[in-house]
Amino acid sequence: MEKWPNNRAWLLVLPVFVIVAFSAIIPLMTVINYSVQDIFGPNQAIFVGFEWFREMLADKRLHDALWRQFLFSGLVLVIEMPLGILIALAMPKKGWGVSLCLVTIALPLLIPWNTIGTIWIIFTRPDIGLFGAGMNSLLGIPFDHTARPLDAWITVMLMEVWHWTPLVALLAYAGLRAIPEAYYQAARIDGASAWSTFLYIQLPKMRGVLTIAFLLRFMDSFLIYAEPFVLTGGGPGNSTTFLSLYLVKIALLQFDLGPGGAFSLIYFVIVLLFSFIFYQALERIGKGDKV
Amino acid sequence: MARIELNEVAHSYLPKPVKDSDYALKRIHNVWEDGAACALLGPSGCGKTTLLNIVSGLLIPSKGRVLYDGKEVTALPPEKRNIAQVFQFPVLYDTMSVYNNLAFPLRNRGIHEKAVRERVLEIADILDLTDFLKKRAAGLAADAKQKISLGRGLVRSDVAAILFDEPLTVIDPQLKWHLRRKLKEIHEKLKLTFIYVTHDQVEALTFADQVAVMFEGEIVQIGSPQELFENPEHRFVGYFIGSPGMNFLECTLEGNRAHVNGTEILLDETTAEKSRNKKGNLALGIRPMYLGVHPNPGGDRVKADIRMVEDQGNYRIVTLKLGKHTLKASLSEERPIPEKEAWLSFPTEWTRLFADGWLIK
Amino acid sequence: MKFTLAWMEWTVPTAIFCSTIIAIVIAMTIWQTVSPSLERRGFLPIPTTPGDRLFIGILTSVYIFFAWIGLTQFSPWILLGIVVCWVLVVMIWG
Amino acid sequence: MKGRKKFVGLAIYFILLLVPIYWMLNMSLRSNADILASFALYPKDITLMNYMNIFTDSSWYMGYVNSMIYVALNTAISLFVALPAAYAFSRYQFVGDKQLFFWLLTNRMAPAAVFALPFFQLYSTVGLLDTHIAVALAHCLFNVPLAVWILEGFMSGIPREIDETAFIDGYSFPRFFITIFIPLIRAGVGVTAFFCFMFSWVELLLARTLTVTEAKPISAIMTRTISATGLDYGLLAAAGILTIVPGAMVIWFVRNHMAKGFALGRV
Repeated sequence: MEKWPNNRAWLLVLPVFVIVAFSAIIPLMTVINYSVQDIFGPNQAIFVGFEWFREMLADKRLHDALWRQFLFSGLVLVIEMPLGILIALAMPKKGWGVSLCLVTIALPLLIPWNTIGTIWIIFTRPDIGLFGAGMNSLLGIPFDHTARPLDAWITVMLMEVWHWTPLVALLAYAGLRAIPEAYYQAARIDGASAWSTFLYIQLPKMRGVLTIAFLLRFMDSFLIYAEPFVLTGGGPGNSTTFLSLYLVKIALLQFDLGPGGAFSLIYFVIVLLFSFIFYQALERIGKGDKV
Repeated sequence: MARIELNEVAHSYLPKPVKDSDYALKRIHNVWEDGAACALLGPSGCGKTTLLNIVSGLLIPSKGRVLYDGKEVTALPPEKRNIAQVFQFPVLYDTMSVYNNLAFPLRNRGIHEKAVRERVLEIADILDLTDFLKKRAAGLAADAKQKISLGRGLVRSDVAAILFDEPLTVIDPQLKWHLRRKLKEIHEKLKLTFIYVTHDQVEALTFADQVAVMFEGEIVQIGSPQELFENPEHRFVGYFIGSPGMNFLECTLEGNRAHVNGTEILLDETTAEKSRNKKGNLALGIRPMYLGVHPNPGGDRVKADIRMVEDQGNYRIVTLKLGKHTLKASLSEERPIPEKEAWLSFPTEWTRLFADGWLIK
Repeated sequence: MKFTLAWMEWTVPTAIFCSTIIAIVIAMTIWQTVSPSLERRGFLPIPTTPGDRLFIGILTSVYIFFAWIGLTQFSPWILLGIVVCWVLVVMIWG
Repeated sequence: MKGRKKFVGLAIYFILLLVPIYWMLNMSLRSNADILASFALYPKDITLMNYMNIFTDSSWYMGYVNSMIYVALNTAISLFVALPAAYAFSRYQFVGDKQLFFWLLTNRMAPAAVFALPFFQLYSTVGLLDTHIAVALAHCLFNVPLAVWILEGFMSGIPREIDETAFIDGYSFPRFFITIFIPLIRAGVGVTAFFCFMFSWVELLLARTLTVTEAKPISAIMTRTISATGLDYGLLAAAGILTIVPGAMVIWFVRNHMAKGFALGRV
């Protein structure tokens, strides 16, 4: 759709600009200021140049957190994307089941993130949790997410998959529903198997929504904070300390404003790069690859 | 190639149809001969697509049987029926090349790759698609896409019939004509049974040897374009075919004269004879091109007021008022048209009578 | 209750940095209002407008900055020169 | 046969989806002593004591009230500013439109942790710390861009001829926007409100950082209970169940439009 060129449209955007600028630009400038100073207290600061950047860029714990973060986001995508598509394929297309399925599936998405953590604490505790106790006593597999890093990872992954696969499933479902019936009819007439129908019709037609699902899941898992904070607090050791958890530890708990500022900027720029890729991908979808 | 027979077919989308109006298709009993080019013509919502889906096997009818060459196929799924279908908008496998699109139905049937290649090249040649074979199907123009959809049906050597569901809807007007001619040419070359669904009478009448007109879930008439034009068996056919449609005048009968609010119109002796013992509402019908318009009275002419004259190029359409009825007449451009009033003549050989909507014959 | 900027802990270098960025953005806006530019293809893999190129230039500069600080001990002033050149390259040929 | 396999798979998934929630419900209906003493698949002596505790202790139930207040405030602010902006993005071309849209999007993607500290400083300087409006404004950081994004999708689906006709008919922009345009995208406004509600409701970090006592949200009160010694699982579970209820209710109301919001892929 051709848009009307009109610079006065800025007036309509102005309130949004002001409110987001207030919440984004001022804090960002503050973080820039922090990142070049050693701050002892209000108005007591020494200019240190790029020292904090040098320190944070060489910080082994930050590297570990970053790789952990990439591993986590990668695993999230590898598990959630196929699973979400499978669920979407299995969901009914019409009838009373649709509403029921949609509401049930969307339920985890509306639970506050810390409640998600709480649910999974209660569910996986080795003494009182159905999952933890079940693993330990029924299957005889020792399981304790508070003591063993692998168990903690399994728990965080389970929680994440439980929490966010519905988003992928709902997006994929919406994409599937948008495919005109004629495509399925043509496939039947051409004698296509269920697998070829999926491969040559459903998957290509879902490409748009799946791109969005992929990017959203990547971004959101990259920013994950509340759930592992509640569930494991980043432990045991630092085994589930993701970037946000580490940043909060430095900036809010230790109140190291300088390194925290430098860290924030590094984190932000990484996210900015992915956002840019995200945006470009969306633009492409908008330009003619629509379902 | 096959002869397609529909035996007392009816279909309802409701699980338990009771009333007549629950049925999307009321009663279809019809045969399409092998190698025929047939059209199904009717307004939107008359059940054309439902009927087509029953023929292709995408729908199983609530009642009745479908036979291909005398063999019952009613419950067979589309992939077992050897038919092909071209949909309203092009249905393609966008990620594949044109070649792979055309090869897809053959590969699914486990045909040897060498045979696939031969056949695809042959069909691509017929459809003028050879130059595009390596291109991605998604990037082509609508008419090329529609040709690919058709090609996916043609590649199968065993295909019994090809069904078209308003295939020209998304094609630009100037290409429509071209594609329609291509279809006709392919039909002549391959002698396949073509069933062509449309709501456009021009498309139906130019494409098909035999046109079935559908109305509210029923086939009201099957015939050649000429038959449909000259002897519409139902008021709907008369009204739907021809531009403008047939004129209808509610009338009563007295001897061999029809009374239309006060004026008398002379009828053919045999028609009047048959009509005399018919019950129900009678109506007189005449095609605009047969309605005589004269500047002066005489014979059995009837006086009417002229309301409007539209110039359509080599003919003109005159809108007339006869009592409370509005009539249209089409006149060739040389014929003079009187100013305000005209005297109409109803040639008996072209004047038809309808009882409760159906032609009296 | 008075709104002050003291808590933001401004320093001269950061003030210069932020005002430079803001000035560039404002200048770009004015330039594009007066004579809007069309999208075009340069050496970057996507078609871009000058605004896009500015953003890409600055974003990649930040990564160059990280690499410089993290991997080398050279003076940041050399870096500044490199970055300015890089942004200009992206703006002109990108 | 195939349909059956699908159904079984889906049923298994739904069971796995609901079991953790069921387990929390189970815990919330038992006393803490009972929970620690024995392992049971269902509550044998159902007690509503945990819920009673929450409803009688103001430090608990005020948490819900606080959450509700800032969520409502945030949803209202987000919609109010996002509606005209989304209209501008969907209908007009202006200098920097794409860049601005992208910048908004980056804020949807920005890690809350980056902004937590400066927010704390900013709001304490302007004296808004520990107020509902502070949390509501902070959540605008990601909800306003989100609202613009979703609404823009819905508005682009409305043909522009409608606007043109209205302007030719002599409608002023505000009158057209309020009396004609907004009613047309009712469903979109509903979906947007739903997502704003959702993201403000589930967020923890900023809400916790910006509040001390007065406006402390339920999520922060719950995390406090976790870190306290002698964890009361029953109470925690009951509080958790109560945080699910509003979301579940909202889902039920928008269930028919929800898929549309997801279909636009703008979450």
